[in-house]
Amino acid sequence: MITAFIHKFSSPKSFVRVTQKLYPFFIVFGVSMLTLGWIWGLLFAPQDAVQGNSYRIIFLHVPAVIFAELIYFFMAICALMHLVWRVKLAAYLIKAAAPIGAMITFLGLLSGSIWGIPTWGTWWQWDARITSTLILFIMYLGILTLHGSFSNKEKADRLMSILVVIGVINIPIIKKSVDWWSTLHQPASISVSGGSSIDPSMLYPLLISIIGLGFTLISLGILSSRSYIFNREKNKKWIQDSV
Amino acid sequence: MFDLAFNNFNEILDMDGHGIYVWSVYTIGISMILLSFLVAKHRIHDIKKKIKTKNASS
Amino acid sequence: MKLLSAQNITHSINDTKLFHNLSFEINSGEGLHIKGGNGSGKSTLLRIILGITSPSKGFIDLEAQELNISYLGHKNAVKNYLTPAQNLELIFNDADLKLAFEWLKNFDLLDVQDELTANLSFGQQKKLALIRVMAIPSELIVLDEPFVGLDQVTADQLNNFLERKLSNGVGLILTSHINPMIDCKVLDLGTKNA
Amino acid sequence: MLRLVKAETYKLSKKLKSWLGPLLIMVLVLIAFPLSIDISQFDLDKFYFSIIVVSLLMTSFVATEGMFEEDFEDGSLEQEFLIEKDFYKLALIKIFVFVFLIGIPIALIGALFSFANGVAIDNFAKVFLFLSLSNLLLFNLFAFGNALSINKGAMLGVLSSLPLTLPVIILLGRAIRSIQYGDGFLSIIALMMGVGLLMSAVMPLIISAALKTHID
Repeated sequence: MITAFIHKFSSPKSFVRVTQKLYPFFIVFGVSMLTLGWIWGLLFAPQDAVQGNSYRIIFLHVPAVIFAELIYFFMAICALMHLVWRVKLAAYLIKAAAPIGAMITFLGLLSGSIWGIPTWGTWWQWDARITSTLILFIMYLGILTLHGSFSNKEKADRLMSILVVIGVINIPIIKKSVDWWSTLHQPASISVSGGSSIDPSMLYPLLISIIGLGFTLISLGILSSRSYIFNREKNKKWIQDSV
Repeated sequence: MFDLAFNNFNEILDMDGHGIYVWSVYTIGISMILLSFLVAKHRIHDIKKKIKTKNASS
Repeated sequence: MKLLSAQNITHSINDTKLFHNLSFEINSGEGLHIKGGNGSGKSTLLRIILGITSPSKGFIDLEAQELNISYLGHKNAVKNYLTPAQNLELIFNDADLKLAFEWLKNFDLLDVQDELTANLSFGQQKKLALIRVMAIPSELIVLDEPFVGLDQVTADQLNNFLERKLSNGVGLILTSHINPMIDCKVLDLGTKNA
Repeated sequence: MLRLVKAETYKLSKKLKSWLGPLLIMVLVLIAFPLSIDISQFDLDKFYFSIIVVSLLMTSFVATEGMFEEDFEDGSLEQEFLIEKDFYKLALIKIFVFVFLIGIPIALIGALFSFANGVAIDNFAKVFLFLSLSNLLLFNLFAFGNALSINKGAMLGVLSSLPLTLPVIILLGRAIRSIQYGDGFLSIIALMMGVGLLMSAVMPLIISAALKTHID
């Protein structure tokens, strides 16, 4: 029953049809929110008392690292769906999401590094968050490499899903263990997130940027999954008709 | 809350010496996201063309 | 006695359909010869029968849960860094080992039994691999192109062996592009794109 | 079960390259590290353990390279599938055979190296125990990587399983502190054993699924 239900609503055909309709709304909403959040954050939000103006990187950095992890969790859910119910679309979505995840993780690392120069006086610190993000980035690349190595794409889908699921178990373990290790070797690094103490004048643009980047990335995901679905199903009739 | 945090354009660029970091992060970020969109669009275009030529030949 | 039956097997690889709605059954003492051109899916069908590959649609019905199947695909499953004798010791338990060495003798491999398998000729390696099928008692024998690379003497030996097994009530499924000299049902997969 | 233990031990012992090679590499890497940091300037006993840990990591992925490749390429996996219907036992036994024939000797070499660098004799046993247990973990993880990449070369397997081994490395780093400062030894041993047991039970299941996908 459940299987039938899932398969009905997860055919690549209906996915492409629905997302094609949603795409214009998502992209317009996402980009305008992002623009609003960033202009607010860059020009109107007050200076940070401690870090000065360099903190304005937060409006890109924090959304980026949030989605670096969220995309991986999304992929893990897809991987489970693919392994348990053999949903083809789920595997396509993993394959489409992984490059975006890698890109945004890289952006998170890079912005963090650049932020680190004026704030910490160093562009790299072996702290729990940074190290686990770096490992996350490598895992994204590993997943892509694994999928690319097999000519039988159905096999590649399944192997990739196994790796994604094992990887998602690994993320909290790495975080925990790096934390453990780094607190032993060095004093805890500067905590990046302001938590609840953050002033509303900084919080609102941050939240808006997060929502904006989220919808922008979803739009990007729609595009990238569409091209991948077309690629994989190019012999199917519905694709040939739709072109 | 909605007062400009800077007095003039130069201050915006400079940001008390931090401008180079802030603006380079945003430049890189925006260009990477833009580039990904362009690549995705280009890929869709490519595969559609491929399918079309295949359809036409068969 | 019915050994297994296939019901409406359909299989496709990367969305290319190999075969559609195949149904057949094997009784003990019966042979099935799967025919077909290159790429028609003969080996894949064997692997589906064995349960190694799961078909896109349809299913294989094993009558007995514990059906002993001996199989030889186009991969020999012999270790080429071991000698033939060592290979046999690896494959067989002590009870079957004696029979296995008898086949080593029948196949004229006794002289080379202490050479490394890697140094043996293609045909000799194939014969060594065939012993796996010959010396293990089983209810169903599945062979993928067993006659390729065999000389006439060995092919005759294999034919005799299979005939004897058939008359003893063992089921047989084989693929071959030449007609075997054994009495079999034929399943023709046709040629690809035909 | 016994049949597989016999067969896997026999196969590995017949492949000199596969089991002696990693041991030699361990020794060579352990020699190379002190050479690269100029012994005259530093006290090796202060960081001998990081040398051992990194060598252990390198050697264990060399040792597990192609763990399932040969059986996949020559068709033995299919034959095994017909007998057992899955690869749980095969993976479990293969990992343990590799640990006993390669992992534990490597751990011994590592422990000897630490011994040669001024570790007290009663710590020798502790170091050996830590290294053996972490080899059990590392071999499980690299076996997983190998099962995923199978015949696509060691690079792919390492790329997919190396991120998984980093917690083990961190744990080992923590373990050496417990030796140096003489506290928490038992809790870390218990943690390692627990994780080792759990992983040895679960990993073959995942490996089996990956191998099944490959022969499909």
